[in-house]
Amino acid sequence: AGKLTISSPQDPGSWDPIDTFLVNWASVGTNIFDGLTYRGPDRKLVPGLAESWTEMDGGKRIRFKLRSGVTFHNGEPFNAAAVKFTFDRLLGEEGAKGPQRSNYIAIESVEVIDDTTVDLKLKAPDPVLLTKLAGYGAMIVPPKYIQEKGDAFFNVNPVGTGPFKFVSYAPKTGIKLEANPNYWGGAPKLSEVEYRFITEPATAVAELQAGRVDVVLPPTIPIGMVPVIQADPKLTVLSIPGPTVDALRFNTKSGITADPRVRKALIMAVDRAAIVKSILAGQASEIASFQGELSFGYDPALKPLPFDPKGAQALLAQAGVKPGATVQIDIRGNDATMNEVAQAVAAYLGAVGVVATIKPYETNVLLNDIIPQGKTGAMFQQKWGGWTFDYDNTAYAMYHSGEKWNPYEQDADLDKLLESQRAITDVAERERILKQIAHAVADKALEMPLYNSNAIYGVAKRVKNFPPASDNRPKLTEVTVD
Amino acid sequence: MAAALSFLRSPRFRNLEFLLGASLTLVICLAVLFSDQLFPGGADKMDLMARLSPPFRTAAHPLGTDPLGRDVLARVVAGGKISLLVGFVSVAGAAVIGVLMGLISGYYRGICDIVVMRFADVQLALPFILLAITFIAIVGGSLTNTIILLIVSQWVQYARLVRGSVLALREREFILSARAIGVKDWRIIVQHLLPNLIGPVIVLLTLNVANNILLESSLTFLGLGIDPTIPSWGGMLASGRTYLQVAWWVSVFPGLAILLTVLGLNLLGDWLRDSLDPTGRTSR
Amino acid sequence: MAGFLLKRLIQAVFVMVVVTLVVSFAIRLTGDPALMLTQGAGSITEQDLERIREALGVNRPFLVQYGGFLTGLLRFDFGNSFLGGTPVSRLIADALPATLLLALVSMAVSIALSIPLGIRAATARGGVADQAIRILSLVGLSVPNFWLATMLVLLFAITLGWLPPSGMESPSNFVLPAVTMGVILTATNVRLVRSAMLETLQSQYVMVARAKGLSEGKVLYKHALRNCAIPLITYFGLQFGGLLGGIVVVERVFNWPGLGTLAFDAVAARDYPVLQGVITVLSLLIVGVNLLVDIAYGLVDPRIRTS
Amino acid sequence: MQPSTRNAAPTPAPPATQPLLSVEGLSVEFGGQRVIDDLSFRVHPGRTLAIVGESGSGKSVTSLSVMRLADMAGARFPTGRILFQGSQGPRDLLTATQKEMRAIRGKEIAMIFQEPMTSLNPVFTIGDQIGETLTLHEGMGKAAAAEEARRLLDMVRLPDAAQILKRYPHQLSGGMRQRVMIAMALACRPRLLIADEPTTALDVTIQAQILTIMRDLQAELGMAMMFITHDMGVVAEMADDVVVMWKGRKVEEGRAADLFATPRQPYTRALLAAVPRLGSMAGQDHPRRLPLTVLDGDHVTTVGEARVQDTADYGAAPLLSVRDLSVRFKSRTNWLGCATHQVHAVTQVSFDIHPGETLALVGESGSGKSTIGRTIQQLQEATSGRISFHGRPLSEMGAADRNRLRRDVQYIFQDPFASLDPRKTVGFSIAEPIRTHGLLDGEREIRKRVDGLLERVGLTPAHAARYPHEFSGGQRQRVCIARALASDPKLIIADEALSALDVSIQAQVINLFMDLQAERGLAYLFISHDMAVVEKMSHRVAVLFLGQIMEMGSRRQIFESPAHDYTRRLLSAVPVADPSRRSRRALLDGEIPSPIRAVGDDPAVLPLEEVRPGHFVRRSA
Ligand SMILES: Nc1ncnc2c1ncn2[C@@H]1O[C@H](COP(=O)(O)OP(=O)(O)OP(=O)(O)O)[C@@H](O)[C@H]1O
Ligand SMILES: Nc1ncnc2c1ncn2[C@@H]1O[C@H](COP(=O)(O)OP(=O)(O)OP(=O)(O)O)[C@@H](O)[C@H]1O
Ligand SMILES: [Mg+2]
Ligand SMILES: [Mg+2]
Repeated sequence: AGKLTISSPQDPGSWDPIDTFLVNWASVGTNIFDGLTYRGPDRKLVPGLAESWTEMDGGKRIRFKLRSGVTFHNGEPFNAAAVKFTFDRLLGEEGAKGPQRSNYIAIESVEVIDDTTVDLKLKAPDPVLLTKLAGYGAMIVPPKYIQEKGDAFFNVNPVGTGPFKFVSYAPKTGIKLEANPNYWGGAPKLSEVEYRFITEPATAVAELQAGRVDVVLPPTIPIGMVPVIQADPKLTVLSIPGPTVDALRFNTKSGITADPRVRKALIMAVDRAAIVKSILAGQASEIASFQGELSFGYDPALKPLPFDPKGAQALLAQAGVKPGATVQIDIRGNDATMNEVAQAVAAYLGAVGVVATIKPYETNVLLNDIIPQGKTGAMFQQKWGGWTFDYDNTAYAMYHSGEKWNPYEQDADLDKLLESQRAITDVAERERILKQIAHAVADKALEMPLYNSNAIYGVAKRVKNFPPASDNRPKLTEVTVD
Repeated sequence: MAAALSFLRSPRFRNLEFLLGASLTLVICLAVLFSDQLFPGGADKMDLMARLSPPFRTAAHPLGTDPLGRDVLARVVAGGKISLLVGFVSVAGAAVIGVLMGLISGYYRGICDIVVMRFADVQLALPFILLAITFIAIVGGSLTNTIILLIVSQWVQYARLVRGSVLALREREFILSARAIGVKDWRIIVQHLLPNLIGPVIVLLTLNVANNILLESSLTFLGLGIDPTIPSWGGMLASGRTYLQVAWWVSVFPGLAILLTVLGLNLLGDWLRDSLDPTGRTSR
Repeated sequence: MAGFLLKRLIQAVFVMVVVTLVVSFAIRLTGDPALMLTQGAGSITEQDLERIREALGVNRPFLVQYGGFLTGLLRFDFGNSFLGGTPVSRLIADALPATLLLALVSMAVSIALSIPLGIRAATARGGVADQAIRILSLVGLSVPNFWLATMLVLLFAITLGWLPPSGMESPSNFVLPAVTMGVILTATNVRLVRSAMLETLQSQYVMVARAKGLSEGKVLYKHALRNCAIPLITYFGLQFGGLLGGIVVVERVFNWPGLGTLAFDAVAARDYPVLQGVITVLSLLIVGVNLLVDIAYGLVDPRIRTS
Repeated sequence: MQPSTRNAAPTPAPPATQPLLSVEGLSVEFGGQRVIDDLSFRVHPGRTLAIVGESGSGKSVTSLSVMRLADMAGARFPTGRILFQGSQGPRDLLTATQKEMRAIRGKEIAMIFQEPMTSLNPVFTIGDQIGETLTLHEGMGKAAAAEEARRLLDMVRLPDAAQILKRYPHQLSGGMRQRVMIAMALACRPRLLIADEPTTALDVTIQAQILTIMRDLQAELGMAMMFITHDMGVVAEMADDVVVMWKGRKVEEGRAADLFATPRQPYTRALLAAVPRLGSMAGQDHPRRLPLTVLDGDHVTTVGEARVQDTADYGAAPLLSVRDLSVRFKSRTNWLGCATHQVHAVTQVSFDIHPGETLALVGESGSGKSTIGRTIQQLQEATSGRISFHGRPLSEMGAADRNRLRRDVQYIFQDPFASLDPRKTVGFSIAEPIRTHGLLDGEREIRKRVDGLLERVGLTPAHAARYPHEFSGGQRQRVCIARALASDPKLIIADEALSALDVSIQAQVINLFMDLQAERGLAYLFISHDMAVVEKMSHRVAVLFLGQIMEMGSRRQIFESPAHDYTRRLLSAVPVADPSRRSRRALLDGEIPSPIRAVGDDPAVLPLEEVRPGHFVRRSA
């Protein structure tokens, strides 16, 4: 029993799983909906609405045995038809209007074998598909309800099979849920959950301090406020490595950074360990490739370039870069942490004679215009965090020629590597190739890897058993409050 | 205490006002102008090991350090450059355009008036912040763009103020008598209208300098600011906000700097308005 | 009267059309909502994007889209949010009262503060009270609103625990945002009241009122104040209009689900319909406030009413 | 119409009763500057004390000090007592607190101010404002107060009092407002009424009404009155006793009749000598320049010569001729912006002005005098009619010629303060016409010319660097005249150019005008409502009423044999500066009719008849 209040930074606007990509949808959605599979805080893939599954046809068909006796919150039974409806919808007309569809295009069709058995027929094997089924667009939705009430109604009155039932939603303010006593995984211990949308980090922390919010979800809490929460006897900080990585990528096409020696020099000029230690207050870990240690494809053997200003200067001299050369660092204007990090980077670069200026952009302009159009400065911030924790998701988008996020680099070898691992279902072989990619990228110094930041949860001590999920999707079934 | 109070009451306070305003403004301007000499390389010198050290402890960092271990005092002094630049240039630009528009629309009435006033209506219906995000999103955040934005969004204030004064003045007998003599319109505008309506404009000017320094900080607060390596009061204030509970000095000192500047400028502005008026009758 | 209203109506339509035209056009320069929606998706093809654009209706020529918006307006239909498809009218219906209330309460606080202070300063012109009030108002002018807001939250919500730091569930939620806005507005308003009052206090009828033997309170608050009303109402009206769209920052700090936040988020998300809707409503409101100001002129000043 | 003399006997001697108000040794200071010094006088019940003196002599400060309202303006009272016999017994008002004073103000001592247009609060109804005093001091309820207010309005002879109670000040004319003020002041039947220049801002006819009402009410209520004015004519009409003030001091006091008959102090004599008296020019064809009586130390001497001003050159072609001039203003508009009502400010006015001639335009406020002047000066478009200079119609002139006219015709406004740019030195203002028309090259030349002009109008070259506010009213008007002379004009339009000046200054400026006319053959269009001044100055006179000329003729014809009723009424309303000739006039009730008419409803224009050569009279309907 009891009520938990959670602060979430953004209102996704719609609770329909296929409408959005926002992680803040998932924080809530994971408690309303279930996927066929489930991935808990330990990132192990376990059965969800499917009790088991088998791969067939060399990975081109997956057969799911569904859990029986499960009903949606509105009483509608969960069965194979619901699964088919869900994916038909996702891949059909309705899904075409939204962004989720692209993640699941590997699915060719869904075939109902019997009421509790369903086959996903794939166009090609997709090694990450089972993970993707654990969240977002693959959440199973009630067919009758949607057909009867219509899509617009479903958007703001979601019904799923999850541990909590939807109660009410006030746009821009919050959403309220109540316990689903009939949950197939056992009734949740809480009776009510309220999510409040609080954009402003300081405000969320103030609410936490004032005791009006029990949990502040990442990525809200600014590093600077972590000590404030730690100092509060009623509060605690739960911090675990998350999927988010930050790097300053280089313009490898023009300017001084077209020269790999210069790129290496710039990386060596910056004491990333010191930045992680001081500005990020240890709430992050240094990275050598553009992925965190939880990522599939992470190679602990790959070490970051050492901090070596002397060496950097030597390299710069070798490359013919005169002191006073300038670089521009493009960052997201509203990213307070990166704001400081970039200033620190600029200061370090200044120490080796490279003058750095920082240009803050409105986030969406940077992401949708400046980077894709290749209009960045010599360096630009890239923040990335795939909830699937698979390096492929990052690497392909970052390094494959012609990808939106890769405006500069064209490397046939790298392209081949990236493509090759996609078709492989052999886990070990895939991992080997992914590591190879990471090494190749590090060799070419395509980016200055910075850090893998932690997911920081601010939690009131009255909350017990809170699972700080690294993917920001804590399932609240076991949580209790005093 | 009583003596001090009676001194405040005396008419000499007006001179005190000037002294105070002028010396404050002068000190601030000089400090800001010579910040490079005062703190050679100081504003940017980073020391991550000494981050967030509190004020009044060491001579090296009398006002403490910021999250990157930079000297707050040096940054406050250097930060004045951008803040004052933004404040003054934007205000000057807006005032020049606005006064001109106001004069034309108020004096000639007719179609000029209609056009300018409808512009003003539209401008007033466009909330500043929305204008700001859209504008910055399109053209990007930079010093020049911030200034242009402020000018675009503020000239209307001056235009309205001036137009109102012109409408009142143009029926006054000394304007009529200039017209009766056959003085050309532009001379009437420049020699008679302008000097007589400049008082309130100066007051608005000095108030807006403060306002614009603050707006710059609001823009930074909303993530629409300029290069954060260039220190500015507004930027420091906005970025120091998350540290209020652990390191108040990061945002309090730039705030104080703004306060002193605003005080100095307004005292000076009020005095200037009064001294520009030979009759000495304007209400203070 | 009919002529006056007609003129106002034409003016309102003009302002609304120009403002929405400018905003709709400008927002489309800032980026593609399809890109926004698919941010974070692994690999998105141009086809995917085109499908989404098609669904959102943003692949048509600008003027066609704008025309659609205008025809929708005639049916009081602002379209649906790109983010989740909620009808814009519903979003506005939720946010508008929040903003209106906050703006009204803030204005009320500011008026309640600035009128007595301004009058005090004017009557004590040049004296200690006057100087103190003037300096205080300058202090108020140099404090950024978000900073003041944060300080107030720290003091009253966290340290003292008297008031909620954010949200809008109960009347107590109004206190901090209204005081923040009120104080900031008061800084300017006090000066305004003071100078309007100084002018009025010179008038002969104030002397006459005193000569009747009326108390100072009656002289100032009944006879003088009412006569300052015109410039004050004009200014307060303008200020109110500015407030409606301008309290984004305060709304953000206090997590106030108002129009400012709605518009701000809409720009950030390139949610064209929401932004267009908000701007339309805002411009109508501002024109409406101006109209109210004109009507108020007549109420306070019979010279305008009867001519 | 023969003025009937009221009890021509001298005013009764002051009764042996106790004075109601006795001011003893009063001094008033503003920020260390003494503006009233050792002033003493008494006001007896039932009698009227007039305080006269030039502008700035401290009359208003005295009255405000009695009310203790001067405190609010920052006055301090270093010495003196103000003893008042109130209903609670005698007391020294200077020692009373403001709270105590509030019980006296409006109740026992009431005050009427100079400006009827600004004395009433524009946002409250007349009823509210009168009722306020009654509820405050008499504790009346709303209804009772309204009823009493209605009675008070009847008392000041305002017709349709019940209606007026519901009106707002701007809906009343100046005369009506001043009557409302009187009603308000008398609401609680005060023992003492202080009237600070209550009629200065009003037309003569309205002034006559107000003065009569005040005099009658004083007799009716038996109250004492302190009447402040600078107009000796009004003093003669109203006062039993007189105090003459000069620079904050009392110069002379005495009974009105005695003072006028045998002024003892030189200052008083100089003052009286400067007062223009209507009828003083009877029997003369031309205006006369008279010597000035001035105070020279302790003596009065006369300076300047007397000269007949026969400068008008009727032989020459008219300098200016105006034919059938009409000017209308939009007054009310319908929703399309088309006029539905018009102000018929000027209707079919025709006259000529010859070189060296002074044509006076007289008439009450709103009769269209200024509009005619402004139209001639091209500050205003004529609706119809023709204005020609030297026989050339304005409408046929090009821009350059029209601009040249702005050199030949100069305008002097009523308020010398308002017509000088407060932010420019007077040197700049005087040089402005020279620069504008490029009359001289070189700063030195201009400078010399400005100096010469300043000297010509009786100022010194050093004055050129000063700002308008650093001059007295008379000096400022001289500056305006210097400015008008700067471009060597042929015609000067003087719009109430003397109205704002004290009589002594007025006399000097009149002489200046006449001297300039004699020197340069200047023609004047002299706009004024002051009949006595007009009589002194002008060759010919045109009487204007509601935008039409009622009567026009030579000065002598108009003043000695007025043929139109309206002219006669105007003349009889002028107060005569002689207590022995107090007139009991037929009270002119009613207001000046409004010049606003619906579009299409044009006023009837009856023909002018020439009753004698050069004497035209509008036929009455
Ligand atoms: N509030 C004030 N502060 C300073 N000086 C004042 C103030 N009021 C009046 N004075 C000065 O006191 C003197 C007398 O002024 P007062 O108004 O009594 O003159 P007055 O005789 O009424 O003149 P007028 O005929 O123009 O009304 C003037 O020199 C004036 O400048
Ligand atoms: N610009 C204007 N618009 C509308 N009406 C006007 C305008 N100027 C003057 N009038 C009206 O025209 C009439 C004549 O005004 P004018 O100023 O000529 O009178 P006047 O005889 O000079 O009066 P006063 O002695 O008060 O100066 C008045 O009823 C006035 O209200
Ligand atoms: Mg006076
Ligand atoms: Mg006039």
